[in-house]
Amino acid sequence: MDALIALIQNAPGAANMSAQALHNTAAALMATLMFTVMALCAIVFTWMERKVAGFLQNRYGPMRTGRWHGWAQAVADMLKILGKEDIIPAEADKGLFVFAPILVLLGSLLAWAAIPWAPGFVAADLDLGLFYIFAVSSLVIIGILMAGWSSNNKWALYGAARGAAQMVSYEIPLALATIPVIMYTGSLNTQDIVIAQQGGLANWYIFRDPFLFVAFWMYFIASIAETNRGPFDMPETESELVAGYHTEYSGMRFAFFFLSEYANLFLVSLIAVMVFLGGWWAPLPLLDVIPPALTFIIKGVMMVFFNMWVRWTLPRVRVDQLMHLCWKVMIPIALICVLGSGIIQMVRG
Amino acid sequence: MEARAIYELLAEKIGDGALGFTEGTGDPVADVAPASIVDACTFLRDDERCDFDMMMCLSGIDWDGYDENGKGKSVSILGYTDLGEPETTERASDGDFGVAYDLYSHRLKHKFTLRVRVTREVASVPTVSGVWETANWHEREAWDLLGIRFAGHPDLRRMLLDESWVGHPLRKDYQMPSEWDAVRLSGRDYAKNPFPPIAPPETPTPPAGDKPAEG
Amino acid sequence: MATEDVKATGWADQDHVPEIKSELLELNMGPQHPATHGVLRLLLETDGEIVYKVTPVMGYLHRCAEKIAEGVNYKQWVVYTDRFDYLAPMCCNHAYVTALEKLMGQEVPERGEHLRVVAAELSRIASHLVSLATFGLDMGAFTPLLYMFREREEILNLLERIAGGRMLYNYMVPGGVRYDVPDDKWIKDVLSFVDMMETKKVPEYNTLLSYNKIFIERTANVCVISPEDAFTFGCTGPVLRGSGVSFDCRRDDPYGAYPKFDFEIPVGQGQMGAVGDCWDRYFVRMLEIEQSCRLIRQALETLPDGPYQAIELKKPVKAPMGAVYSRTESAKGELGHYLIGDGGQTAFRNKVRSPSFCNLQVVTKVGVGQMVSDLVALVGSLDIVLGEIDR
Amino acid sequence: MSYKESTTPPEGYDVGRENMLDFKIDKQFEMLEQSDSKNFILTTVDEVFNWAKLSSIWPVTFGLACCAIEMIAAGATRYDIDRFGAGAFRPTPRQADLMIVSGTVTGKMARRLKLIYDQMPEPKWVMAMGSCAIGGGPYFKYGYHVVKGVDFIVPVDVYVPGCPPRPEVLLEGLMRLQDKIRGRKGKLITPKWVLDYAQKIPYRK
Repeated sequence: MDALIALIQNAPGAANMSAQALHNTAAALMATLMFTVMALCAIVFTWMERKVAGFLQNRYGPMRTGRWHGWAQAVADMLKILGKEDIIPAEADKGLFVFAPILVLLGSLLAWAAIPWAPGFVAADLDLGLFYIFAVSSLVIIGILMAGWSSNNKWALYGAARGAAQMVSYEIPLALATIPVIMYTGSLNTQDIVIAQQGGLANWYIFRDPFLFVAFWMYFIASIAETNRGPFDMPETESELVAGYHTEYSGMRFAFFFLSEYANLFLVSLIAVMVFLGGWWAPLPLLDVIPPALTFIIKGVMMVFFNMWVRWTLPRVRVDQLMHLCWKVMIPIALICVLGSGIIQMVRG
Repeated sequence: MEARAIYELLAEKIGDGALGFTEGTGDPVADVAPASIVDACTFLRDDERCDFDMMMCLSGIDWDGYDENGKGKSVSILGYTDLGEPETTERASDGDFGVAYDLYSHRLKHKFTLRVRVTREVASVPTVSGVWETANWHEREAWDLLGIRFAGHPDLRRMLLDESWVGHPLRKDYQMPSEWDAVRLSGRDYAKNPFPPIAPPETPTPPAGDKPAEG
Repeated sequence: MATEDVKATGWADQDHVPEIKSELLELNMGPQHPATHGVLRLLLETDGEIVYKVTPVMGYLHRCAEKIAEGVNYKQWVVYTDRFDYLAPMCCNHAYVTALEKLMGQEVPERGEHLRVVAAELSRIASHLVSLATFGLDMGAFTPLLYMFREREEILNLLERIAGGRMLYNYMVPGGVRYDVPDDKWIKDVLSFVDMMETKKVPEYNTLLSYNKIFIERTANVCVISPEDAFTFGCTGPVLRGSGVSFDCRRDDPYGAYPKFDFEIPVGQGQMGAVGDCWDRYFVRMLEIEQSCRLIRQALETLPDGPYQAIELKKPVKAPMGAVYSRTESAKGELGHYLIGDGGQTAFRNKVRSPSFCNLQVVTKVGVGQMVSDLVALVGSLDIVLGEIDR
Repeated sequence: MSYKESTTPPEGYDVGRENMLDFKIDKQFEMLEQSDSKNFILTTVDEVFNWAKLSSIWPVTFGLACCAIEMIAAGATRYDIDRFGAGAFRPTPRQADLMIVSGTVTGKMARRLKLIYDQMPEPKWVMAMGSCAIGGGPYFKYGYHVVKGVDFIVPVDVYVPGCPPRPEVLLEGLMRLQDKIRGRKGKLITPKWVLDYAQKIPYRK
């Protein structure tokens, strides 16, 4: 934000703006930028998902749309969805039905504010940044529950109930896995967390101590469950619950769910990069020439690719096994990580 | 064990219920009275020497119009005409219904066939679904397609067709429906087709001896 | 949870448990549902994730094949047998012509029998591949589906070269097969395909799916079918063998050229859980692919010279008066035909005992008390084909 | 420019059997080209949206019979319908654009099929795949439970013949559907010899 304000100040004609006006302009710019990035990432990642799936499955994926390797496929998808008929089932709870996709989108959009893209380049430089991210991203759960309930469809209800149970549960290991990092940094500020990892690979939190290494994988597994993707795609389980909580959604409202899925995917990947994988710092001094924001995004995209790889390889777990995994395996391990990492920090002084 | 030996065991058990044993073309068949079919099946399943633990198949048969002389002159069934209209007939239907039970023993590896016959008016056979579970669905199918009732069946609903379907299609006198549940089942009416069919050129007569190609 | 259930937990204040009314949720699965393998409809009564009652409703693909059998002549009806089990059409052809030849008392030349075995076993591999693939899909693994369809395409290519059709063939005729082997290269190609299947592909599937930890968790100890249940419900094929019963029509009720060949009958061992669980049924199919490869190799290596048809193609076929029940081992299980002839060119009655029809009935017992996800696993592991159930 | 398809040809229009099938679209397109008051912006926007529609035709996961297997094969590795952007099979009709009626439609299924069609949001298309869906196929003569053509139940855009059609034919059908959405006659015109041959096929009375 500060960087942006400085940028606007230097722009011609902005010299005599008041501090408040400057701040407002910067905030509006930032919000627009965030939304654009989010929409863009959804478009890029739908295309990437189909290409990655094709690559893993011995086929090509989209090839025709836009001539070069179907690059415009996601654009066409989005445009087409814009033009589709918007159906609200007669028996649906109309208010909730309309509001649910907006809430889901809002949940993932708000969380983007605290992502540090580059030094000083963060929309909301909050002292409780990480806490804020986890707090607002739970809005998604309410949205999914609303969507499932209001659709008046049994499959949607099943999907929503499963989704709510899963996402509420997996928030715990997700947050617990980041606690050792917060203990190291001594701050919840997202910029502070990244700045503390300066100085090459060895200083990234994932390699600081063995417990943090385990915590990273805990975070990774929980984040897959948090974004409702395979092998934990309980809320939509194609082969069981038709399409889960968005069975009755069509047109633009479905696109909101679609958008938020990929926005969330990128979000959790970026958090992983930010918390464990050194944020915008390049792994080697040699690579410092790359702009920090680009480094950050490249790392995020690599995490997304890894996520897709997992999704297209593994079968799906059953809903009770999912809960078992969360409460009886991952939470204890995450707690041990907190304890072990704390002891190591004490010993190291 | 040979089929004849099994039949003798069976005849000993059910007495008058056993109506005869035929060997000839095809499988040897034991004819059983409908009233004693459940006894016969229970005996065949439980007896140590028979031990038929599996019913392979249960087939309902409509003997209406069967050519008993083996000349291939059985009555031909009704279908749709080439223009999609149902064919009709004036023929009165007669003839019995039959049910054939094909049994197998996994342990002793022998087979046996039972057959019952009921008149068209009665059309009811005691169920054997208490003996082998698999008979449940086979009997429902026979009821559905042939209209043979199975007395004592726990759940005698139609299997493949809808409950509101009229008639039993595998009967020899069944006339094809033109509509069911507001769904048109007769073929395309070319008179109403915007693309009229090309006038048929002179077709060469099909070679004698073989039936012409259908459909 | 009903009032009694709340009391039974012992947690609530026993005197003041409010009157709770609860009823089971009726869930309608299908006919358009991704996991019902076609147009099967399952009416479920569920309490949360637990299924209390399963009622299969079928007939959405009832194509009147048995009626048609009484209308068209014997040779024309081979076409319709293709469309029963459209995943293994050669096996269905084989079952029908075997029944017809049994009624006619017709002998088949050696070469014809061998070619039938090759075609039927290739078809069986293709069917098992689709079965394993869709089972994986039901479990949420999409990628193995495409890997297995890749090999299926190879089989379809091979069969197209010998039979002329890509998917449905009408290849077997009473008294033999329709076409001879196109050339020697075909035999070489089949053999090399079989080698590839055994040495490369089956291990690949095993790594990808069979021994995957999540897959085992999902399928082992799930929906166990005991041998007694299997017998009384008339289950056959991989479902019966998965329950640990060594029964196969190819060995126990031999037909065609099968008695000449040396092959094993894989049965469920309960490697990952109880005998007769979904994983066993799945893995039996995987092992059967290897046995089919053995059979194909033997049949081609000992392929005799001579005629491949006993009856001229254009000659009409007549069957004498009488009734037979003949059964063969299709990819799904015992495929039987109850055939009544009247001396003419058309069957008087042709009842088809289809394996999927009998195998599916076991759902009404085994599916009760399972979770919805497990029911999907059960239906997937039974490997049903609706064309065969509804006919 | 959206247009209403008329069912009868205009007066004096010479209807030969060859151009019968395509005359509607052709005529409309001709009129569009010739009109003086052509609105460039609207046309361009329309073209963009049409391009979007034809590039992302999502079929509903709806397999009926044998043809469904070929439909899966078309989506699988070798044929890969995803190359045309039509690989995203949606399990729920609410999110789909195309219904591929892949197989025999029976009397019992007809209602459900109509329901699924009604549940799909506009714009939607239907492809009749295989001879059963086109006109009853081999089940015409004795099929008491078979609907003789899915066009008795829902309007059909593209007919894909075959029993079952090969995946290549399904892809061809998809491309013809794309042509239809584009509002143009397809590049592939039925060759003269095919029509001549069709004339010679004896019509059984």
